[in-house]
Formats: sequence, C-alpha cells, structure tokens
Amino acid sequence: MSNWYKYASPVHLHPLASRLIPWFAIPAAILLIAGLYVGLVLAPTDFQQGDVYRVLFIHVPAAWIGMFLYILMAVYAAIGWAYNARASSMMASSLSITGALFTFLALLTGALWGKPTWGTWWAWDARTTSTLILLFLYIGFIALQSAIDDPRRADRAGAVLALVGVINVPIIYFSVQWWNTLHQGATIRIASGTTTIATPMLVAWLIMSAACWLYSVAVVLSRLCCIIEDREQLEATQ
Amino acid sequence: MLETTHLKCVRGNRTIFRDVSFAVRPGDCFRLTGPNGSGKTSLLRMLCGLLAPASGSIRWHGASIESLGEEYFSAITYLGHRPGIKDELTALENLRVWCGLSGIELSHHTAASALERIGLGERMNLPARFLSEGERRRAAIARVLVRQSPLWLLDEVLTSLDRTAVEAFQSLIEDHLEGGGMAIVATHQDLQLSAGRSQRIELAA
Amino acid sequence: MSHGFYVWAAYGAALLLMGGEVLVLIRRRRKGRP
Amino acid sequence: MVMLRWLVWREVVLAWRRKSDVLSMLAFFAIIASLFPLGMDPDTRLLRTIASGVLWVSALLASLLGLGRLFAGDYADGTLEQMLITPQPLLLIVAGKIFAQWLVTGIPLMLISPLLALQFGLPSDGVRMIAVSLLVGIPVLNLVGAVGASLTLGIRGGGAIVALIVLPLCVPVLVFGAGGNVPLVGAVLALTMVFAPWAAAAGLKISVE
Repeated sequence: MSNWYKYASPVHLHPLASRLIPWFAIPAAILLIAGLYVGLVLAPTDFQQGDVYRVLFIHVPAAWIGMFLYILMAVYAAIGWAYNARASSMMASSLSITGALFTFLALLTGALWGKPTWGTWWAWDARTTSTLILLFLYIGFIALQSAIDDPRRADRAGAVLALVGVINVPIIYFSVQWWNTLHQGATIRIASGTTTIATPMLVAWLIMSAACWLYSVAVVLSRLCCIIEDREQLEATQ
Repeated sequence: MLETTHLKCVRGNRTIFRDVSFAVRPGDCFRLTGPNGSGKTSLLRMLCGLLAPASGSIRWHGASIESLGEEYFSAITYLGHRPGIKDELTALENLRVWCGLSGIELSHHTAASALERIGLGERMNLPARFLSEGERRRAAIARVLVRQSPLWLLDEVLTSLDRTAVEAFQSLIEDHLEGGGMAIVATHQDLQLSAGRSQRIELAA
Repeated sequence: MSHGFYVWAAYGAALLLMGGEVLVLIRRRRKGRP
Repeated sequence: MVMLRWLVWREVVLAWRRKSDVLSMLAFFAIIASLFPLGMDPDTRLLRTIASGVLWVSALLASLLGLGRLFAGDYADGTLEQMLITPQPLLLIVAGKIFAQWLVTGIPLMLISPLLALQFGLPSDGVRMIAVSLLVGIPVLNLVGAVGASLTLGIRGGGAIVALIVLPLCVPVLVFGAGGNVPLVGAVLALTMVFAPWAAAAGLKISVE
C-alpha cells in the first residue's frame, strides 16, 4: 500500500502516466473505429427518428463525461489543496480542459440532434441549460488558472473555485428545473425510449461510450505529463 | 522567544533563500540586511504567518506559529512595506481603526497622545492623502506604541523618515528592548542602538 | 440516410475536436522533450 | 464585537468619503435597466413580463461592478495583510466586510429598484415582489462576489475573470429571484452564508501569500 504514495509526487508519477497512456489510447482508437462502423453502418434506421438518433451515440457519452469530469476535477483539486499534493492539482488542471471539451461537444451534438428532432437548434430545457452553465463553470476555472502565474497559487485558487462550483452544481440543476416547470412554454420532453432498442444500437452506444471514456483517460494522462514537464522546466530554468 | 529552523522560501519557482535559522530572545534586535530580491520582505512575512515556508519551522515559545494562530498574532506587530494607511481616513482614524480591527478599543485620547509622541500632533486630523510619505510612515509607526506586543516585525520603516524621526524611532526601539521586547528590522540603514543586543541576519542574493 | 447532414456534422465535429486535442497534445509533448 | 463595529464603521466611512464608487454603480444599474426597453419594442405587456428578469440581471452586473472596492483597495495599500494577522478570526473579518459591502452597495441597489421597476409599467404588487426578492437575493450576490473577488486579487485582467467565475455561480439565485420565489432565494441565501465566507477567507489567504 505504502508504495502507492510515491505517485503523489509528480516526478514519480510522470513515468507511470507515460507508460499507461498507450494502454488507454490504443483501445480507444480501436473502439472508436469499431463504434463508428457499428453506429453509422450496422445499426438500422429507426422507424420513428430516422437516422438522427445516431448522434446520440456521441451526445450521451459526451454529456456524461462532461458532468463526471467536473466532479472528478473538484475531488482532485480538493485533495491537492488539502494534502499539498501537487500531482493531484495538476490532474485537476488536466481534467478541466477535457471536461470542457466534452461539455461543449455535448451541447453541439445536442443542437444537431435537436434541430431535426425538435425543430430547433436550441431549446431552453433543463438539461441543455444546466449543461451550458456547466460549460461556463469550466471556462471560469480554466480562465482563473491560466491568469495566475504562480502555479502553486493557481492550484489552490482553482481548488477553492472547483469546490464552490461542485457545491453549486446540484443547486444549479435544481434551479434550472424549477425554472423550466415555471415556464411551461419552453419545455420539450424527450420521447421516453420505450420503443424496443435494436441490439446493434445498444452495441454501438456501448462501444462509443467505452471509446469516449478510454479516450478521455488517455488524453488527460497525456496532458498531465505535459503539465509535469512544463513545471519541471520552469523550475530548472530558474 | 522566536526560533526559526532551516527556513526555505520559494516564490513562483525560484528558491529565494534556504537554511535560515536564528533565535530571537527578549532584548534582541535583529537587523535584516541583504540586496534587493534577497527575500527580506518574504522572511518577515513568513515570520508573520502570512507566507508559509517551503520547509522549516517557526516557533514562538516552543509552539509552531500555525498551531498558535490568533494567539501568535496578538504577540506581534508587523509594519509592512506598504503601510496600510487609508487615504480617506485621518491619521487618528487610521490608528483607531487599526486597533479596533485587532479587537482593542483605543480611546481618542490615547491615540492622540501616541501620534503626538511620533510627531504628528498637528496633522492628525488631516485625511492621510494630504500627508507626506514620511508622515504616513509615522502614522503607521504609531501602531507599535499603542499595542504592547512583545515582537516587532518592521519592514523598511526608516525609508523617507527625516533624521529626527529616525532618532525618535531608535529611542522607541531602545525602550522596547529594555522592557524585554524583541524586534526584527529589515533596513538598509544603520541602527545605532545603545540598549539591547544588536544582531544581524544577512541574506545573500 | 435521412437527416444525413446532422449526423455527419455531429460526428465530424466530434472527430475534429478530439483529433484536434490529440494533435495539440502530441505537439506539446514533442516540444517538451529536448 | 469591538472588531466588527470598527470594521463596519470603517467600510461605511470609506464608502461615504468616496461616494463616486457607490454612485457610479447605482448609475450603472439604472442605465442597464433602461437600455433593455430601448433595445426592443416597448410594448407594456412585453415589458411587464421581462421586468423582473431585466432588473435582476442588471442588479447582478451592477453588484459585479461594486466588487472592485471590496478587497482590491485594501490589498493594494497593505491593509489586507494587516487584517490577515489581527488576532481576530479571519472568517469573522471576511463576514464583516461582506456585510458592510451589502450595507453600502446592496441596500442602495435594492432601494432604487422600485423606481426602475416603474419604468416597466408594473403594478404595485409586482414592484413589491421585485424589491422583496432583491432584498433577500442581493446578499447572495455580495457573498458569491466576495469569493470571486478574493480569488482574483492582484491578477492581470482580474475584472473579466471575476465576471467569468461569479456569473455562473449566481444562476440559482437569479433564477429563483427573477422567478419571484422568495423562500427558495432565502434557502440559497442560507446555504451561501455557510459556504461563501469560508471560501472567501481561503481565497484571501491564497491570494495574499
């Protein structure tokens, strides 16, 4: 157990992270290709939605990852702050970029799904709106960290902001939902998927989800290595 | 007694000093010298608990200053590089507010007599923005008079003071040391003290 | 394919974003090494 | 108690002697709220429906403008350092400063809001609703704003970043406030009162070091 502690130090973490990257990147690439094939070619056209539903193979994992990475980021940032573990703070910085990217992707694919399905690019429904606010929270975190020159201060300030943000997320979600029921006019409910899902659809969705998760692990680890290298270089030059 | 062991200071990614150890006993006055950028201000801010040392420890009567917290803060008076004088308030109000923030109710009379002693008697009711740099400095120095704290941490307090003010200030420190007080003064100027034990900490660039 | 534009746009955007991120990271890591 | 009394006295006197800060914030509030009708068809029915949203967004932006005076001045002249090393709990000092900020900026905002609400042709109970929701909600803006101000102290481009981090965090209070649900605004206020002073105190320590 005790030898795990050494990975809290960036110097020891870097080789481990570099070695792990291919273990996630290669399966991610393979699954992505497989998922694209199953999702775009093998899965049949839905008799209700047509082909638009294929967008959901990316949209749903992207939304999940965007949400999950924010919480994970807050946890890492908090650990980094409380235990003065620099590697953990660097992990939080690394997660923020990928999380923001997936949140943005979720919004974009959501719009591309919404236009043919709901007839509008953007609906102020509860889920879309909370995802938008989540993207703003990510942007605030990234902007704050990139504006602070001292990396230690950036880590800690980011941790406070991430913690405040993560406490706020459920409240934001609740408030947006309440707002949505207040203004019934804007509500568009997603047709609940009671229609039997064809197996290739389910398989495509599972494969694409796995590919996205593996991809984000690989990318986050890789950026973590970049951040460790950057900071080591800074220390070496001064 | 204030005791530091192997203090190390890192700002940004630069190590400014390392292995700074000394002990300040009642009656000691430490003069802190060193070229610009050698970390005099950082060391003083560390001793205040404003800046956490990258490694090493600072102990006050044997207990680390982080664990003492507010108890330690009541034992120190820190005059920073930037004096913390509000332009909109008069010297008198500045002094009383400062004491008030420390939880001490300072009467108008006590505050006025302290300002008189430091040579601001006539101008204590002017908003601080009409005071000269040296007078603002004096208004800050008046704080050490009204709060009887055993340890003074003074950062470049002599800058822009005229000769009479410097002499007055030296006699203040002498009184303080004779009464068993301690002082750490970062300054480029010489201090000629006839009381207490003078020591020096030299920080290298 | 019905609504082909939307499907291709969504997949195109996803691949572009992910590919872009990978490219940026590869370049950053190359630069990081001496 | 001595400390809190002097702290609040100090903040109020400072605000009074530098009235332009607060007055320009109030003018900003009035101008934004008046620009909305100019940007659209000033149809009474439409104005009535957007009134509370517009006033809330304007109050939010104006309170952001007021944040500049909260910590930055004290940071620049060294007073904040002194506050951090007084033998008083930092949490109490931060809470006192936020309270004073509400006193000198929040209350005036709330007081002129009914005047601005009249521009939108609201009936008197609509005006009252907005004033009450601002009364309960503006402290939340001050509290959350203090967290943002503390974290961005002394940063380049701090003003824009304060807006970026504070605005998304204000979504719940904006939604409940503009929606006229005072109990929920009160709940958000209670929660913010627990977390925000703590976060702002932590932010100050981080920024001053």
